[in-house]
Amino acid sequence: MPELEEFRGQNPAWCPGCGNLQILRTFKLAMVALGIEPHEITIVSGIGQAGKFPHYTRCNTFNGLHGRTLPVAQAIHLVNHEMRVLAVAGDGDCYGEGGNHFLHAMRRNLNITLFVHDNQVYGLTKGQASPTTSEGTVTGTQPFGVLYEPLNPMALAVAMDCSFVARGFSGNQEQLQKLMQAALEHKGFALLDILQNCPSYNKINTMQWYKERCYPVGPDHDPSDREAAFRVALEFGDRIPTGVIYRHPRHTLEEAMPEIANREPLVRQPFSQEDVAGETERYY
Amino acid sequence: MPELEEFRGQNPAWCPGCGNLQILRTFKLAMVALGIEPHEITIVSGIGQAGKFPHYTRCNTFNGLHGRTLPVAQAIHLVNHEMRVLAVAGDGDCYGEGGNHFLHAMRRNLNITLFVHDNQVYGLTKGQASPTTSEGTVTGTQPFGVLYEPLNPMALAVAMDCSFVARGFSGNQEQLQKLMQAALEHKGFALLDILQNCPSYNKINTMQWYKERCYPVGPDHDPSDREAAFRVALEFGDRIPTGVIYRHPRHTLEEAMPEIANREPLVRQPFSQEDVAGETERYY
Amino acid sequence: MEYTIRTGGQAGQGLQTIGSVLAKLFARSGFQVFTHQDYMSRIRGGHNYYQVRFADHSISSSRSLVDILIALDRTTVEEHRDSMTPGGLIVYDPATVKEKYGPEGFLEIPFRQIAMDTAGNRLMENTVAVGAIMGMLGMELQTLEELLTETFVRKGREVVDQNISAAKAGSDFARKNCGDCAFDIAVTPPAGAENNDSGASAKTDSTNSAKSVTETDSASPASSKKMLLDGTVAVGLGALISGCRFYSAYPMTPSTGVMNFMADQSRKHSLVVEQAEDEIAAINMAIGASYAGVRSMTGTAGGGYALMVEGLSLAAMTETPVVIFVGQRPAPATGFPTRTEQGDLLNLAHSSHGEFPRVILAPGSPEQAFYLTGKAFDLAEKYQVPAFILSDQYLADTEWTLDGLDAGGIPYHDYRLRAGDLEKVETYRRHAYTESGVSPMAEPGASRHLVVTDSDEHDEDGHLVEDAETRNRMVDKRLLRKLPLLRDEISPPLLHGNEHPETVICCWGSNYGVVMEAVDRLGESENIAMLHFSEILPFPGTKEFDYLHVLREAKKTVCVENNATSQFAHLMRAETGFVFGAHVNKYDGRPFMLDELLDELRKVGEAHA
Amino acid sequence: MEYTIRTGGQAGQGLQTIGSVLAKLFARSGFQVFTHQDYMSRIRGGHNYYQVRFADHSISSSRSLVDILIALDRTTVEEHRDSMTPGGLIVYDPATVKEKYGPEGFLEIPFRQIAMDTAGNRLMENTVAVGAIMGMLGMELQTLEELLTETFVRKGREVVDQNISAAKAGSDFARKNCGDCAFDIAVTPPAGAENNDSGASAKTDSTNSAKSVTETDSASPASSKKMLLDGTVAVGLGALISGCRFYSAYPMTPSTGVMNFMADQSRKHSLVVEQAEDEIAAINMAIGASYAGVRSMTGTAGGGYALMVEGLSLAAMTETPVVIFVGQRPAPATGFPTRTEQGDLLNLAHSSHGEFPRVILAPGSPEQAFYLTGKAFDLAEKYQVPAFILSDQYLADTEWTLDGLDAGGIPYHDYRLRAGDLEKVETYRRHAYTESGVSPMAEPGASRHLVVTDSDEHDEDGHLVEDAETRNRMVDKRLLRKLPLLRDEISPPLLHGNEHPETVICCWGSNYGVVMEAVDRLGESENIAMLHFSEILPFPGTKEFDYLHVLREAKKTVCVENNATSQFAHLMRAETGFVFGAHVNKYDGRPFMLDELLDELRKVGEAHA
Ligand SMILES: Cc1ncc(C[n+]2csc(CCOP(=O)(O)OP(=O)(O)O)c2C)c(N)n1
Ligand SMILES: Cc1ncc(C[n+]2csc(CCOP(=O)(O)OP(=O)(O)O)c2C)c(N)n1
Ligand code: SF4
Ligand code: SF4
Ligand SMILES: [Mg+2]
Ligand SMILES: [Mg+2]
Repeated sequence: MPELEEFRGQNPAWCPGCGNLQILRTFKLAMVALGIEPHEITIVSGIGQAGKFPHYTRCNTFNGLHGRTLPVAQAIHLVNHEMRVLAVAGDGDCYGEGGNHFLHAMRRNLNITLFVHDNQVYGLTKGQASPTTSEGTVTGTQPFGVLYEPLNPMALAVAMDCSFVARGFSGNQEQLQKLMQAALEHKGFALLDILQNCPSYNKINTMQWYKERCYPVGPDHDPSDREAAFRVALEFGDRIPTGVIYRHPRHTLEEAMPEIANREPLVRQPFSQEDVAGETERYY
Repeated sequence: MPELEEFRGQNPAWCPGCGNLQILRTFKLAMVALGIEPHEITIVSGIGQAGKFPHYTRCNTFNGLHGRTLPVAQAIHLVNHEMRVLAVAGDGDCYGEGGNHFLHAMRRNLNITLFVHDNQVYGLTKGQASPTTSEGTVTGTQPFGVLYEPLNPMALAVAMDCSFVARGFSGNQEQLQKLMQAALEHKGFALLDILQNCPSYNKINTMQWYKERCYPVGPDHDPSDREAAFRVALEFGDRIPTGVIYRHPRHTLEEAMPEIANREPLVRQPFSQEDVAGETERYY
Repeated sequence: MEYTIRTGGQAGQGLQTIGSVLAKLFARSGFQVFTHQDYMSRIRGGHNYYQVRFADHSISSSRSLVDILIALDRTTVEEHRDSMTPGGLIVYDPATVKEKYGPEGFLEIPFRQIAMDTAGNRLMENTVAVGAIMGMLGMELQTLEELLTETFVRKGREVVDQNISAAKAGSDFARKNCGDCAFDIAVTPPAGAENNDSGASAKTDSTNSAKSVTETDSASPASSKKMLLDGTVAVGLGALISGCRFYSAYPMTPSTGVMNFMADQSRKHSLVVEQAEDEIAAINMAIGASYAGVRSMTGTAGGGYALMVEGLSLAAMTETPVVIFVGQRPAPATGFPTRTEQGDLLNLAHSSHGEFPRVILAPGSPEQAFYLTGKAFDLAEKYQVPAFILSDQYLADTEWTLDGLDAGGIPYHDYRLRAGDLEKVETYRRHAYTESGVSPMAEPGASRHLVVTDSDEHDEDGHLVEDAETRNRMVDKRLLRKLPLLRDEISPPLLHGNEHPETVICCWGSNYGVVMEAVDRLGESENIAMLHFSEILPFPGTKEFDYLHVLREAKKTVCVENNATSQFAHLMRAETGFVFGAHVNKYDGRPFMLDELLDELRKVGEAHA
Repeated sequence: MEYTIRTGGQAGQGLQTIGSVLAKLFARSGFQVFTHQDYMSRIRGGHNYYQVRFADHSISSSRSLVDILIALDRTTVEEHRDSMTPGGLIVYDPATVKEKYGPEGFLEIPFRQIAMDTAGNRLMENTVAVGAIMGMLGMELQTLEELLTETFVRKGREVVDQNISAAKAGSDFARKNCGDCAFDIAVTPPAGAENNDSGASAKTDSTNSAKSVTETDSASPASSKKMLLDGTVAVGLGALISGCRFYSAYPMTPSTGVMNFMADQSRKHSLVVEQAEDEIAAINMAIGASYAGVRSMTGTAGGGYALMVEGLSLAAMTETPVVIFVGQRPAPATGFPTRTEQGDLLNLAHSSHGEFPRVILAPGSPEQAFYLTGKAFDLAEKYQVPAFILSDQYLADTEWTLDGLDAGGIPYHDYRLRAGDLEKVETYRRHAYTESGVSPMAEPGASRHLVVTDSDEHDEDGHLVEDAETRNRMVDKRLLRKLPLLRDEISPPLLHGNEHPETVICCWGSNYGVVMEAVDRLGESENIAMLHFSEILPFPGTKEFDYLHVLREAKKTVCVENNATSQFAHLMRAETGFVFGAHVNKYDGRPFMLDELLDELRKVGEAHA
């Protein structure tokens, strides 16, 4: 069993009071609780404050490009489906720059997990609006305020039939740890959108603001009911539902792909030139 | 009033029996019915069979890159909000290569129209799976068949609160013309996904296949009810609803943007260097 | 002896079937074959053609003139009737073409009627056409029968038999009605056809990088069954035999063929092929797969590559090997989707922000494509850099005959640290400084060692840093140390023809075949040689072969390129200072025909005389 | 007389406020000012600094040595204590730094305590610090008071007064406790500070492209209030005055400043600024806006530009004018997000598939940035080509003083056909063949004429075609005709220093200032000149000024670049054949300091002596 200490990485360069610090702490607890060793997981991250995440713990790490976490994460899992793969992205990363990959990763439904550190702002680049920034928010780049509706990741994920859709909040560590564990244990593509305060740039959706609004969906909510899930997903305002919003267990891509289904991971399947050399014969 | 003849363009290079031919014909009828002159509209298209569309009628035309219709279309409208702008894309174009623009165009809600010629296949590049190709479809690139769920553009658009969401079918010209007119007349971003047979490469979703399944949503469907719309949007199989699925009239971006709201189009607002030269003063 | 048969018609009429079956037939009969295709970006209609040239001697290009034109529609007759050789024949079915021509220069064959009569099936008309050509050439039908059997056996004996009778009927009809045909491959070559096997030019082909160019060395007529390969399949086979296990791409002409080849192979071999949602995903997936521990590849054309550029820099910064196949086509933007150009060389040489080593290999023939694909995989992995295979529509679609391919000629060494190797390692650092600049590359998850990498500047452990000293050391490691080692791996260009030439015709990539044949032709009367570059970056040094000396000694140097701005010449000057005396450029989307190039070279010669 | 004041501390401590207020104060007091910044990619913490150099003579670079260091934390003291000039002082507040140093070389000032005592507000500590510096330098507070009033007047009189008292208290404290300070700007320059206004070097600055370089010509101390401008605002002002009406971008350091500038201007002027979902959308929007009839622009850094490459080729093929601002930073991939490099030149020169003309302008100073932005807009629209403004983090963040900017120095001509012009036109063809290659560009919707364009190859009407002849004519029109005309618009490089130099130091873009100052310094004892390229593509010809002659006549030629592979030198060789004798490269993410460059140049000199 791994110890918490094994997950100590570099010193975080995040601002004091940043929700990322709580997410990091919770993640380490989840890893210990699940008994996952550092080398058994690969974290793929993008660029942004959230993108620095894997450096602050210990794990296999591919800290790639802004917006491009998911293609890398999916390929790693296709090549080694015994490797746990966690993609960590910011809201700009995942819903802005990387929006197209997000759509298609939900379709592919590989057994990987995605954490979106959703601070409703571009943190690293100093406070521009992100796709989840509330309408009306004024920034240096949006002098008249954001002039259109934010993207609702929960509704979008339900519409895309994402196989696990959940929302957490950095300020509710207990629930967040459970959600992280559920997402990591879910077989299929699991989205965990984590509301995260950014004291430096998001002066609207503060820790207090979230605290006042976030509530856990009750036991009466049936995450397997897609229409109900959509209804819950649409709620974002005075009250913000957290917890597992939608769950649709179904076959993963690695289970459907004959090259790897019920076989050793591709990376461990033997290769020899002789096995393939005969393919030239057809061309005589 | 324009005559049908005014919309005659180059000879189509589409295959005989291609649904695009019917879409083209219907479009011209819609233009005449709406009384729009060729120079009053700009069609922005991508690359693919659908992308050739504007060359086969007469209009201002920006036939851009594969997947990039919407950014160009939106900018044209921002610069000249009195210009009608129609974006024409293929299913690969819009939901594959251009997926991210699609998401964010729905958010921006400019007063433009989008036709997606949805033949559930990549036509121009000879039959690979598109994002809307049904699971299981075998192609030269998908030898084991498509291994995951297709993207449901209707559900996605409802989740994104797209202000007008409709589905048409190239084989139902009467309804299609009405939908085209409704989409073009709608104030806000209007998505019209047009199911279109591709006799050359889509041997599954044939004209006959669509004919057997497509049915118009009844008058009992209330397109302003988002949850009901979502329910209808999820239906795609033995029965395929067509018609207006969702409608959410709300302010458009051009109405919210002070530089152009209630003003002349940007392109006609006067510019003189003197008006701006004084901005250098601040730097003394 | 040599003939050119062009089959023209609309997309969807089956001209590709006719062309490819003919090509295969000639190759199996032991001839040298060279084919190329010309088609529009549409699925049905338009005007396309498929050209098959075959000979009993070395050929490596297409000619403008046609001996037999199979016209499937009127446009074909109109567009190509001026391209017939004296004595050439236009073969057509008036029922299809809906017009009557001739009789001089035309041979009417009722393909459709014969198909209906013999097989009761209109669809057999293409088989009738192929049979007819066999008849016109006086060729036996045995090889065709074998081929038809192979092709249709899955559809049942009946279909095979129908095809065979259709072919026979076509052949019989032709033999009967073409008594005066001048085509007879059993007899001596017809007037005007040249045999340059005895060409006096000394070849120094052994200096070539990619194996010796056997496809052009054998010239005994009808000697033995040959391999027939296009540039697409050659790259696919090369990748497969190099151990490529992951291919992700987004369809784009002229690269889709490689993806389809790999997809087909994935039905039999351990190989994952994934169609990505866009090219950005495609290259990022290929990089992810490589990080995870397998050889990976992506492929695209210029417009799709434009979207991969950021990924290229990611591969470079994370030192993740990746092989990128780029099929050039006329640009900018969408350009001519189904045509050819060499317009992306400088783009590939310099694309992406920042500085890092890269490999660009531009094969000139299917054979080179096979071996250079192998080299691309090897160098990418050995040096942990991105490696390009730079092709174009012309090379992708042209078929060449060759005696065979040697899988053993493709190096395969697994440079990664696997579970066993990692046991012995005490501390593992993904980006450790080393003498060569190449750091140990471990398979993540294969041991307790963590594999950490970052698109930001990083330290030896792969963690993000910002200090100047680490930056300097990393640039040193990643770029300055690797570069000279990599350059040493690059083979010099191939000098073909006279060893001390007065005239040097320089070319690169897919112009290899046509320039070689032109030089051989001119070599009969001139002191001339071809200098062909197939390994372009790092730019070849002169240690092994001082090609600059050859160029400087020559009286006349000409650079032949399928582009408007002489991109290779630009690179040559930047890298070596050498300036060519003259340029031949073509940028209309079509490849050089042999006679056309000869004309151009003569014009250049006169201008400089 | 000259001093360097460096303010160091953690992100979020307000060192940027201190630095920028000081810079503005000195500029308003009539000094020559040059500032630069060094910061990490993080929002709070880490180590950053802001350096202000000011003098009574021309300066255009930063030095390594510091006269006054304002240390806001311990790290600042540790990292910079070795960089102090003799007699220099480290000013700090032990309460903030949580450590006591000195007394030699240190001056303790309880910023926080003074702020609390005078204004009852901790937040005033930065104002105290600024006041203290004024006191140390023996400067009057009037200008500071004006500045504080301007800055805080919106927050009310009380805040203004609090700030003014805080500043006064800081100043008083410093005057009292720094009796032995050697800094006195009213008196003669301190030992070691040099005054090279009398530099013997003849300047041929008038050959410069972008207006004459007035910012370095005036050298009378404290003569008059000066303008203080960084490279970011300079580009923004240039774009605004060029008539840019549409700016779409995705945030990316170091280009975001231009977007924010434009966004701010959109509050007052007819200008739409839209944050795109990604860089692909950003450039496609800019192209769409331009097609629709207004001047448009996008901006990004290397990694974002990588995603714009396909859009570049779209602009080229559709002949849609677009201006692209690229701020370079160390790469590949994410690299060092907040640092500087000149690593993207060859990338920009050759990026994207296919062949087309492009303009690359690389300003060396804010003043050049202003005028060259104007030139970029003019050329883009006149020739319907993409034009780049190539900057970097260093230029974006450095402030220079200048006497003023002349809006009239930016050409403005509306090249588009508007409603009135179109009335007279009978048949309109968007891509009509013309002598110059430039076709008439109409505003869509302004008349009944249709404006049709296509990313595929097209005919004069803008419709998709596939024939070879049209292709040839379009390449001719789009590329071959425009290119020479465009080249004629390019100004030659600037020769600064001796007109017949024995040594030529060549540079491009943002190295202008530091190389100029180094050359001026060396010019006192050597026959030397700087050759600076700010207009790079099309590569300048030699008609107007035969710079190649100057280079060839020189005994020693050195190319100074902020990259590892000497990209400009590569381009120079490719374009002109000229090979530099030596190179000075720096690629650690930091700009050249004056003394560092002087050392490097001396080393190179000795190696070649
Ligand atoms: C291609 C590209 N475009 C832009 C950037 C600049 N950039 C870095 S992080 C970021 C956005 C950060 O926002 P988010 O993803 O929400 O992460 P956060 O910092 O808020 O955690 C941007 C725009 C980049 N690195 N690469
Ligand atoms: C960047 C880029 N990638 C790929 C292509 C090749 N391409 C052209 S059209 C097309 C897909 C066509 O499918 P769809 O959009 O559904 O249109 P259809 O032909 O079916 O109407 C592709 C992949 C391209 N032109 N540009
Ligand atoms: S800017 Fe915001 S998200 Fe980034 S580290 Fe600071 S508080 Fe956290
Ligand atoms: S390939 Fe399909 S979509 Fe394209 S023109 Fe032919 S039938 Fe229509
Ligand atoms: Mg964020
Ligand atoms: Mg389609």
